[in-house]
Amino acid sequence: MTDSQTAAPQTATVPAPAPASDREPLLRVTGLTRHFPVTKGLFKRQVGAVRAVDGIDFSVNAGETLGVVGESGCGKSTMGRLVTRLDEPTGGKIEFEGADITHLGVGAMRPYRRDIQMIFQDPYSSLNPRHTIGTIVGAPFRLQKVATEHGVKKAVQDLLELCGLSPEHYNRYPHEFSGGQRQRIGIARALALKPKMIIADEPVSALDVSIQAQVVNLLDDLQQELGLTYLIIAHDLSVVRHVSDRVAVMYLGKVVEIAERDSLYASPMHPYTNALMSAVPVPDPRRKERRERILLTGDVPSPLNPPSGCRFRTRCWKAQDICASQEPPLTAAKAGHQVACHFPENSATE
Amino acid sequence: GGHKGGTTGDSAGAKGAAGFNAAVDKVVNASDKKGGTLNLWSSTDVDSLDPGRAYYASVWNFERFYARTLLAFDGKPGKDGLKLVPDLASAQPEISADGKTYTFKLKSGLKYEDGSVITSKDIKYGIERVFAQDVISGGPTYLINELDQGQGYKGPYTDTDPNKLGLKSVATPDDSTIVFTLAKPNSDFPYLLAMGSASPVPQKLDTGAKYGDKPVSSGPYKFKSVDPGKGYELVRNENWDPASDPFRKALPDSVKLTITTNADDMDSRLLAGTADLDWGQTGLSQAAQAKVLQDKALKDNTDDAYNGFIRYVSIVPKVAPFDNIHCRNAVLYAADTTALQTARGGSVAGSLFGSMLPPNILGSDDYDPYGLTKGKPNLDKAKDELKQCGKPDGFKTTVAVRGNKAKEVNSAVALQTALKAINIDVTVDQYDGKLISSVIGAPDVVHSKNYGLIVMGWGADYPTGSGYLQPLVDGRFITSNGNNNFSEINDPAINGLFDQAAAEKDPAKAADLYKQVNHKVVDGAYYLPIVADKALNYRNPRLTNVYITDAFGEVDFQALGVSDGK
Amino acid sequence: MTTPTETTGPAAGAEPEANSAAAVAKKIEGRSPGRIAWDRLKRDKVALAGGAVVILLILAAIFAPVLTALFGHPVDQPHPDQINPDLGLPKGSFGGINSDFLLGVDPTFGRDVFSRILYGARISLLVAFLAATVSVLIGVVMGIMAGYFGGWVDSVISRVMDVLLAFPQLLFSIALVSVMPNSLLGLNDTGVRVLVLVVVIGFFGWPYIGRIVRGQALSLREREFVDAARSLGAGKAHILFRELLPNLVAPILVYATLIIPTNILNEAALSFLGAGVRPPTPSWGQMLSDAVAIYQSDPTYMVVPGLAIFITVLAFNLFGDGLRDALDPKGN
Amino acid sequence: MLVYVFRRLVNVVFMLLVVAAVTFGIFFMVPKLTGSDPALLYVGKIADKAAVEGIRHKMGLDKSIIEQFWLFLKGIFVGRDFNAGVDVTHCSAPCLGYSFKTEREVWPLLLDRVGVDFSLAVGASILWVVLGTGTGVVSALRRGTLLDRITMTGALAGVSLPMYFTGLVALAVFANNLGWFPNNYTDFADDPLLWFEGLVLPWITLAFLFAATYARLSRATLLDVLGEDYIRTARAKGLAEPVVIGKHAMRSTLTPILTIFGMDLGGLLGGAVLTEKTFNLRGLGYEAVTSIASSDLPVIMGVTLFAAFFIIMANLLVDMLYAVVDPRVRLG
Amino acid sequence: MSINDKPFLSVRDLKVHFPTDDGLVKSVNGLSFDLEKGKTLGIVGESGSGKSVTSLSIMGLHRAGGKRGAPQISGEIWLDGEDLVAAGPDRVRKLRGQKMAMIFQDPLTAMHPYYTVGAQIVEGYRAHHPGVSKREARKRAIEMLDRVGIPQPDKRVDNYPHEFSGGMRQRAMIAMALVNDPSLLIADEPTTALDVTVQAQILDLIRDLQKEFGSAVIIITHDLGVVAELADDILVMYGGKPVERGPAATLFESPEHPYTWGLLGSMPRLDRELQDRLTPVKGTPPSLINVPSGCAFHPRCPYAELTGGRSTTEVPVLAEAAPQHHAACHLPIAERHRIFADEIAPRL
Ligand SMILES: Nc1ncnc2c1ncn2[C@@H]1O[C@H](COP(=O)(O)OP(=O)(O)OP(=O)(O)O)[C@@H](O)[C@H]1O
Ligand SMILES: Nc1ncnc2c1ncn2[C@@H]1O[C@H](COP(=O)(O)OP(=O)(O)OP(=O)(O)O)[C@@H](O)[C@H]1O
Ligand SMILES: [Mg+2]
Ligand SMILES: [Mg+2]
Repeated sequence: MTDSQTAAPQTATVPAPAPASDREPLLRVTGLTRHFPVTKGLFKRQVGAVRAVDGIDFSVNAGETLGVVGESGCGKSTMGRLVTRLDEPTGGKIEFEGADITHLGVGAMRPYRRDIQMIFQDPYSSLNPRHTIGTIVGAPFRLQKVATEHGVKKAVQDLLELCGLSPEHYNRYPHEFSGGQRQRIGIARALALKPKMIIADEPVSALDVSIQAQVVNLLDDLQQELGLTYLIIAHDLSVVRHVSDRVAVMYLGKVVEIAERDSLYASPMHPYTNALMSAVPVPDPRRKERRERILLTGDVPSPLNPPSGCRFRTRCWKAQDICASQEPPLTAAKAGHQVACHFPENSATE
Repeated sequence: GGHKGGTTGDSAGAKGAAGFNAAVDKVVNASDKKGGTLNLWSSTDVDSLDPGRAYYASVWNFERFYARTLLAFDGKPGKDGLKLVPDLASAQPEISADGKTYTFKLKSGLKYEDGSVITSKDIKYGIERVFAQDVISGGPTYLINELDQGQGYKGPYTDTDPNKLGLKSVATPDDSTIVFTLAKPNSDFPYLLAMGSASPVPQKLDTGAKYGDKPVSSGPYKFKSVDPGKGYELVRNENWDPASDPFRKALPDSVKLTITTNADDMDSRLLAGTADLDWGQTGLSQAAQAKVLQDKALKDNTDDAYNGFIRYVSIVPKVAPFDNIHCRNAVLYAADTTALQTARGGSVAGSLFGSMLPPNILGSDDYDPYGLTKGKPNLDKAKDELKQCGKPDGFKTTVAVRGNKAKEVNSAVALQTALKAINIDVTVDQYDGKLISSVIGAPDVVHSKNYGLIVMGWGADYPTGSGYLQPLVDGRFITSNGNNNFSEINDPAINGLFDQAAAEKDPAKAADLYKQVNHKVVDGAYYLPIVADKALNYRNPRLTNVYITDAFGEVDFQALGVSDGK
Repeated sequence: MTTPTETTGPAAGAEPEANSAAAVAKKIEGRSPGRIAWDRLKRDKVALAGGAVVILLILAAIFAPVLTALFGHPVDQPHPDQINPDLGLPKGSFGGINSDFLLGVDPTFGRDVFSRILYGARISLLVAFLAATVSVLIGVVMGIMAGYFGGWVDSVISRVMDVLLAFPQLLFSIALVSVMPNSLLGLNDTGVRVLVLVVVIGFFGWPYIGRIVRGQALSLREREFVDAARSLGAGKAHILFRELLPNLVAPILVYATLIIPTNILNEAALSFLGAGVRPPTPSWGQMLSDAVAIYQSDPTYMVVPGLAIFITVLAFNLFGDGLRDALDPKGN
Repeated sequence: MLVYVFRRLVNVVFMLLVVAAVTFGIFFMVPKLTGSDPALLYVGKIADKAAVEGIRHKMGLDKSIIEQFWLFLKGIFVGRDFNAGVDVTHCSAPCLGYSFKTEREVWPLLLDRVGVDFSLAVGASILWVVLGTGTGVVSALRRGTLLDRITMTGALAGVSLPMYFTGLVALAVFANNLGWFPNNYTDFADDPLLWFEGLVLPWITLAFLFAATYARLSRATLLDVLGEDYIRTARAKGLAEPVVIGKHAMRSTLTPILTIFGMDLGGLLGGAVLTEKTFNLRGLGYEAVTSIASSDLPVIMGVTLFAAFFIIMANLLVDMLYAVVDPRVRLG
Repeated sequence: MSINDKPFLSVRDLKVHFPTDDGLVKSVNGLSFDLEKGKTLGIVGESGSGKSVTSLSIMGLHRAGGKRGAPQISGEIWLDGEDLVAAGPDRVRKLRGQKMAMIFQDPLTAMHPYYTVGAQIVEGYRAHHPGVSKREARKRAIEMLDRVGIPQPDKRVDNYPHEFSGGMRQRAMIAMALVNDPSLLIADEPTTALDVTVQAQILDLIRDLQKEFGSAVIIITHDLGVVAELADDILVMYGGKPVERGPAATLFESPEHPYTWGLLGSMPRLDRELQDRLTPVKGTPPSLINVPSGCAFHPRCPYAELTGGRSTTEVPVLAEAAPQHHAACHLPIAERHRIFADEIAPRL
């Protein structure tokens, strides 16, 4: 399906200043964009672009967990794929440990792949059904030609144990495992090369509640044990709160708010963050009457033709004229709390 | 190559009732009753209705309805049909003493279907067309050989002569006289003038390559419709004068030739009486044949006549080890002629035959030094010959055969099987049947492909010994393509005999010379004759005046009538 | 989007099925996907019967010389004594079937039909298998490239497939076969014919499998395990042949078994139209084609090769259908 | 939509060009490669050098292949003259070539022949669509019953039988033995009743083959569709079962069938070689086979292009119909 | 639930078993509950616990008996005084869409792609109102679309499902379900495929509509948050069986069954202090072919030993633990309350 609307003229985006930080972050992303061209006709004329990721900046420090939340289609996965270089950015810059990896080719990227690993959303499609667990978890060693002390098999079995699986599973096929177990296999694979950073795109959203917790705990434990840095993408605000040190909120290809976890959950500044939080159903029947909820109207606009100025203005109850004409930059409203809004809430300046 | 001709019978012109082979030498149901429609059917289309371009015997036979020639085969059964009678010509030609000049006078009052007069210039023009082989291709080219005489004439279409009559060897002093001047005497020349390619064509109505779509009639019938691939209809030509015609009866009011793709359907129509005759005269299909042979009443309506073809295997002396006559002899002795005959469809489809001059041609006899008509191989003799050839353990060779002719492929396979008995290992190579002239007709190709054996068949284009044999055995007829002398026989003695015969005016004496040629060829072991071809054809009992003429080896179409007037 | 090999259900109900599968797996140690399919196939008696016939046929073709020596006569040996010389038809009813000639003799020559059917099977099966190999090889490589790389590679390959599918195949094949020389690359006439048949049938067959593989590859490349491999630094070759190909084995296998009967029919059709191997080398289509002229007087000669084709094709189809059901439980 | 149609038509022209170029290349190059000379095919027995040259010139064979191809293409639009001195053979637009073998223009010849294929294809396709999808649907609805098993076995047999064999048996039994039908074709214009009678057997034979495929396909598709969520929704709305099946399920079932129907029909219109040969029908296929046998290149070329045109147009039509049936498909 | 009257919907000992190649799948194995008009029942449970099968059984949407893939259904389903299990398929069909209606999880696949949204609503309306003209039915469809909050309903009525956004599709599904004013509405995971913001909209809509129509609603989900928003009563299913049933408030306040504890413990919650660690349920859900003996939950239950082996041998029955609050657990009530108070509540 293509959207027949044509793209509106682009408005210049004002890049947010990089977050103040004394040490060099492990990962730094500046002005990252990814536009998917929409083509038409015999000659594949480009008639527009899906602005999946449209100029975002953030950084992740070693040892911390950055959570990314946002509604479906806001560009979270695309951002994740860009950072892991599974996709080619249209613009911006990705630095890992100070090195620019934005446009590295397959070969040049290979060494970095040891340090940046991924955990995938769907435990069913992320494991090749035709490979045994041994092959799957051993693949990183073979692909990266990493020597193992006691052979690949031993290494794989150690990894399986680390992730709470039985080493006997070595010769089994993925279809013999439950979703939670499969997710553990995926995690074992990601850990094989002792990466510095792990990017997880919705690592638990496909799992049952009872299993979700097992995996969340495992991720926690591993971080503790191995000193990992996480970039965790999720749409479930409660899960993100649970796992993250800092949280970024995305809307239509932009980061609208990024802050320390507690600051964000205690006093969200962007109206969108606010609405998002209030929409989360709470398992407490008594609260349902008391709670005043911010009900957003309508759907997320098309990324093919995002609204001018502030992208959220079409659904924002606080929107004023300026919101349509001027895009609010991501600015630090208070320490460790940046927001891109002309009229932020819970703000001292208001 | 060639058309067909021939039969066994010796009685002439006798009238007879229906019966098996009744039409072979007698007229079945003689009658003068006019009217009705003659329904001819065919499972193959005509090659061309343009008399200059046709080469099918059946078309030559059919042309007698609409294309008259200076001389024509008489309308008589059997051998009597071989005689040439004046048709457009008022009399037999005047031949000069040196045998090189033929002068014809035309009958008066001859007209085309449009009423215009047929002149000697039209005949010349018709002959000239054949010279334009790039336009009028496909027909016999004997006249070019005889009449070009080094002029390099390229036909009327590129002729610079204002009247387009630039061929020098033919003169038309007036509209009713035509004079042919030959380079050397040729007693067969009249036969060439009896071919459709020597029929008159009115220059203003000539449409070149497309003339076959509407040939202008000079005969008793003219075309009402021409629908290639479907059918053709002839109706009476009112401008034809029966008085001017020596033999044509023109009985039916119209003649329809229907082309079907369905040979079975045609056969069942024949047997059911809704079709009159197989125009192709190639014989009933195997299924119908079985049915007819087992039913006396049906069989009485059939003829199994020679059609003038001999089926044979050429043995090529230019390809080792056939350069040694003993190796050739070995093949002849080892051949299982019964198996070969069966491969062609059994006794109905042909008789075993020992030599290379078909029975309908003067000079033919029962010469059979290798005992081929006995029907059994003589393996001892064959092995002995092999030894004399110095190949006691046999050898390898290749037989070339047209891939699209099932009977020929079967023959090759039968030969292959038979020769295995004396350790001759034969590879059957099927070439594309369309490419005769550039494969087996090209001696270079034959040599390079090591074709020691070539399966073919031949029928005379005109019924004389030279008409049949000369292309096959005269060394001077060897060409670099389109060659028919596959064995590349170039024996001065044989060549000389042909020249002698050409100069000989007495047909009987000429026939004796051809007999000698035939024997020489057989003795040289250049050919393994398989059968003298026959075809079992059905005739509708309602047909009148049915007889087979040796001129074409077919029922003479123009004589036919229908008894019920329908 | 699913691959036929996976045992998972639709996304929402996926978990329980995997669990039951896991539960089953606990009883039967480490069943590979292939093993599971085999277990399923074993239960399909009809498919097994088809498979058995296929194996028998292959054995019969391989051991044709032995079998003809035991129960028949040399394949090219004529038996004029079995033929009515006037008609060229087998003596006796039913195409001359008797205790000596189990399936009768052919008209004209009186060759043993039993032997000729067996030798015909050799040509049929050889052409069918080789052509299937050609189709599968080209189809898989093209399909997988089109599907995985997408973009202009896909456009070009897809367009080529479109054009090929738009060709009147049969006509084209006959025409092509008819212009081929008799010997080529040191092959004899039969060899050349077989080669040409294989190339022509195989070449026109590949777009079908190409499309299937392309579709599969297209959906497979969206699977996260491909990204997983890439995120480990895998190159294109690794992804194509190590990650994607194993997942394509099932559809390829099924398609290969189902294209073989099609090829047999194609070979027979070409032979029927006179573009197959040439006599005296026997082939089923050629026998049928010969039979056309005389089917009214010798119906047996038509029925025998007709049934041979039918049984062979049916057996392959039965087996192929069963294989598909076994490999893709949702297919049925 | 209009833009789409235009684009597709451009595409059609492109595809036809490719098909033409390939056919042209092969048939005009192969004789050269194999060392045979097409001009030789048109002269008499003994080829006079000059005459061969003349023919070569007239047919344009002395020009480069590119130029020949260009002349061929031009001929399609503006007609073409073949010159040999004074003798000019004109072939009027659309000139698909000129057969020197039969001295006929190819285009009228094809138009003449296509009637047979049209009669054959239309009649047979009506039969097979009704029969095939009908039994397929019934089988799917009665899935697992004896009826289902019998029809599906029948269908499998149907796809496994070579049609020329079925055709021959049908001819032997119904035309020759029982005499119910004639075994020849009559033009509709000549006698509609005979036309119909003559086509009954070919229709049934052809339809049987296709119906088998359609039955299998429609059964499988319907079973798939019945598993769709929206069918459950339709039931949940309390619609009567006939409405659920007849309206909701059938519409989705028929769409994929439409696709292969287009392909099949297109293929048949361009010549049903085997049917025509079996039943002795003079259609395009027969014409092609005979012209192949006589190396009548222009006719082969013409039939191939003509047939490709039908296939491609049928596909275009199907795609457009698809867009009408399925609102999700957007043209443009 | 009123005691005097027969409840509007009453399910009694429902069993739904699927015979398959691998064995008998006991998807629902002895389920009973009641539901009054105007009330909402939430059914929660892990994937595969039999929630959807239950709802399809009520709607009579399983394959008819005898056919392949058809389940064996036993027990009783009383809807407004009529036993649906015993009733003929024709009767059930008449009730379907009229008296009871259903909303499915994925509205895109649940709507026919080839028909307009309007046509699909009209069809459902006319199926049960045979006399109604097309024009009137269309008016009704527009009215329904308007009711569920679709802007410009008179235009949107002619759109195809794929032209709607996810939230709108679900609204249209709801409009389709409610077009005949059904007294029972079953919503099977109506918001799982949606974003939180849209989910909130839909939940609001369902709640408003229920108030308006006063129908009985069953909402099926695995999200405890969602049931808490909507349900009056909650039923927790595990392995095809109910393990706990009670009013929403009590169930969340003092859950009785260790499985429910597990569910609550494994959810991170926005409304509470941040826990250090979640307390997941160990192990994996049970196979429905080889259901663990005794209490199906025992292999995963941390307190199984406390039952003195009963949990492995004896199937626990749903017993009243508090007024209207039932649980199927071998642990003595007091023990359960102690464990909950000591070990579970602090971690939530
Ligand atoms: N390959 C692609 N080509 C074109 N558009 C794309 C492509 N991949 C993603 N998009 C579009 O980019 C936007 C962002 O997609 P993305 O998958 O990053 O969203 P997301 O935030 O991960 O959503 P979800 O929560 O649904 O996973 C969407 O509108 C999507 O349709
Ligand atoms: N037609 C069927 N044949 C066999 N087993 C079935 C069938 N339908 C459902 N099942 C099984 O019944 C069990 C319960 O399925 P159900 O769909 O009710 O689960 P659920 O609780 O709705 O799960 P989810 O949350 O994933 O929707 C599952 O194990 C499923 O595999
Ligand atoms: Mg995503
Ligand atoms: Mg469910």
